[in-house]
Order: sequence, then C-alpha cells, then structure tokens
Amino acid sequence: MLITIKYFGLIAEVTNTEEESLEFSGTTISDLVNALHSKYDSLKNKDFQIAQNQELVDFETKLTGDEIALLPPFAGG
Amino acid sequence: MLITIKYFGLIAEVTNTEEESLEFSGTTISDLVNALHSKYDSLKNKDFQIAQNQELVDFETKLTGDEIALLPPFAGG
Amino acid sequence: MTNKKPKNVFREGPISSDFIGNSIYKHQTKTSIGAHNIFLGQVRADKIDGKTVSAIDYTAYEDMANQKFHEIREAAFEKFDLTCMHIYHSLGIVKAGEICLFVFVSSPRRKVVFKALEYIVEAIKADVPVFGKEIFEDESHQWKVNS
Amino acid sequence: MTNKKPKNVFREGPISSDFIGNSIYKHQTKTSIGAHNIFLGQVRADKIDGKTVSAIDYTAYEDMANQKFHEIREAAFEKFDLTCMHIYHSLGIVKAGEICLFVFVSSPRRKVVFKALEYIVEAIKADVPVFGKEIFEDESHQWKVNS
Repeated sequence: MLITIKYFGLIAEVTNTEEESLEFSGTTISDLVNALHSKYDSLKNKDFQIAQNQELVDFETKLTGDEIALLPPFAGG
Repeated sequence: MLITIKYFGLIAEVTNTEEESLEFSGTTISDLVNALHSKYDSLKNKDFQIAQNQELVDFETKLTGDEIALLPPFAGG
Repeated sequence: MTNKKPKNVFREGPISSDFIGNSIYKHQTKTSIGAHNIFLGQVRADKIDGKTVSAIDYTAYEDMANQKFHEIREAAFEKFDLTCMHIYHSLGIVKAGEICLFVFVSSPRRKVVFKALEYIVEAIKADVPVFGKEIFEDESHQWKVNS
Repeated sequence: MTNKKPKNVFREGPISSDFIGNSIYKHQTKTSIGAHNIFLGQVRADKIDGKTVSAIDYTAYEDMANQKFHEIREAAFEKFDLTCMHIYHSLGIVKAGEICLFVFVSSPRRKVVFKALEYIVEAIKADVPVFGKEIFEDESHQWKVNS
C-alpha cells in the first residue's frame, strides 16, 4: 500500500524532508520502522513516537494505511 | 492603663465607632473582652479575633497596652 | 528579591486588566523566567435570598495586613524557587465582574509556580485582615466570610 | 461551554501582554466568576555549553495537536467546575522573554482553578505534539525536550 509519512522537528532534520509517500508491503508499525531505519541510517539513534491517524500507537499496531507521523519528544509550552 | 481599640467591618457596625481609647484596669485580653461585652451588648453574638500589636492573641494573653484590634472573619480576595 | 520593609499591597478601587497586562509586559526583560502563574480574584454577583451582590466594599486593618502580606511573601520566597512575586489587593468599592486580588509569581520552571501561587492565595485568605461588605442592588448589605 | 469541533489553538509568533490583558478584560462581564488562574510559558535565555538561547522556533503536528488540545479541554471541563477555559500556543519564532503559551481558566470558586490549571498545563506538556528548536545567538540550534 501507499503510505504517507510526516516527519517533525529533529526527525525531519534526519530525513531531510517533512513528508513523503512510500509504497510499502509490511503489515505493522514495527515493519515500517525497520524499513525507515534502513532508509535513514541515523534515525536509529533518535528517540521518537509514532502516530497513526493522529493517535500514538505502539510498534505491534497494524498499519491501516492512514497518515503516519514520526514525532520526536514534545516540547510545548 | 489607657488602651486604644480599633474595630473593623461588622464589629465596627456593632460598636458604631472604628476606634476608641479606654481607661482600663484588667490584666488579660479576656478581661478586656468582658468589659467590651458589657459596653456593647450585641458584641456577644459576634465572631471576632483579637490582635494586640498587630498579632493575633488568645484570651489568656496579658494586656501590654499596645494597640488592640477586634477583627471579624477575614474576607480578602 | 525579598526586601525587609513591608510594601503597600493595597490599591484604591478595582485592579484593571491594563494594569495586569502591563505587569506581565514588564517581566519580558527577565529572561531567566520560564513560567508565570497569575491568580485573579473577581467579585461575583452572587444571589443571596433573592438579592444580587452589585459590589464589595473592602476595608482592612492596613498596617497589620501589609505586615501579613510581607510575611507571606517572605515565607513563599523561602519555600519556593521564585524569581518574582507581586501581590495587589483592592480597597474600597469593587463592582461585580471587577478584580479585587492580583497575585503574580514567576520562576525559571513551572512546577514551583503552581505550588507557590496556591500557597500564597490560601495564606492571604486565611491570615490577612481584610473585610468585605457585600452590597446588594437595593443598597442593603452583608459581611462576606471566606470559605 | 464545551464545543465539539477542535478550535485552532495556535497563534503565529509570541502572545502579547496586550492580548492577555484584553482576554482578562473580556471576562469582566461574566459575573458568576470568582477566580481566574492564568499560566504563561515564557522563553528562557538558557545558557547551554556557553551559548545562550535567543529564541525558540515552534512547529507542531497541527491537526493532531489541535485534536489533543480539544481532548484536554473536554477532559478538564468534565473533571472541574469551570466557567471558561482558553488555550493559546505560539508557532514560529518566539524570542527569549516572550510568551509562547497562555492558559486561562475561570470558575466561581478558587480551589478548582488551581487543580484545573495544573492538570491542563501538564497534559499540554505531555500529550501535545509541539516541537521547539532552541536557537542560539550564533544561529546554531538544538531541539528542546520537556522535563
């Protein structure tokens, strides 16, 4: 499936883009993270959470094809 | 001794004055309160604290001749 | 930033929103501050036995009150890592909807401002000899008691 | 006074003291309110490894952030007896000394505003996807992490 991924803050610096679409055949968030670790080597040292359809999800969650976002530590306020 | 007494809020309404000086021969706050209860009958039903020299004192405290104040419940803010 | 002599906390009449905005503005040069917390007491148009409060007329045992405000201030600086603290209280007539108490604390970090502000406001309510005459629309009155 | 659709909490650039003063002013018609509590987040000129922060450049996952602000708002109205609540957060550049977060809660009585404000601010810090690039005077930067 075609997945849209958004990157924010420090993570967007690592990926050098704020958004991209990927054709992807995995089934879980974990599969996607592994693929992104391969694509962006220095992502491995970075702390981030994943949101799918604007809700934080854990790595076992099934990919639905909704919007995915990689979120570095929050710093509001 | 000559004692200056200040009255505030509801208490000043009862005494109909905000300040007076009394010649007084008692030795404790309690003695003074009794004298004031005699002078102002409706003071008996009122809730108040006593400050001597701007500090709250209990009824056993010795009168020093410093400024006395009768303070109804606080309502700051 | 503590000082030894009690300041006069009282202001005649209500505390305006402009005064509060300006007080916030003045803190923008203090770049060690990360968090401000402000409490405002506003006069409520309470309905009591069918009558509505239109204003509170505040009086105080001013010397003792300023001394108590000073002690609260010193205790708060002692307990909490505060950069600044300001307290203003109205005297005289403050109408329903107007502000009668303005407490402003600032610190490098947020956790301390919440604790400090609540401590200060509760101490003011409990320890400071201020008296409030609630004036109804028909000009009768009753004396306010803090709960 | 809850509403179902998320509002846009974000404002471009710093939140001015005039805006805050005006927001306070607007509440003076609400005469059931007895207590306001306001939290302001201000950008600190932190010194890190000898360099001083001159500004923070805020970005956010805006749709998710506004949804989270909305959930926080709904939860706070559920938990606490609040008359009103307002939240504003900056996006873009906010210089040291300027205000980046303004949270304003009001209630008939004071005890609830302290609890509500701390709850809301802590939830914002923990749950809302906002990111801050701390820009140093030499134009290098690092990414802020909430503590």
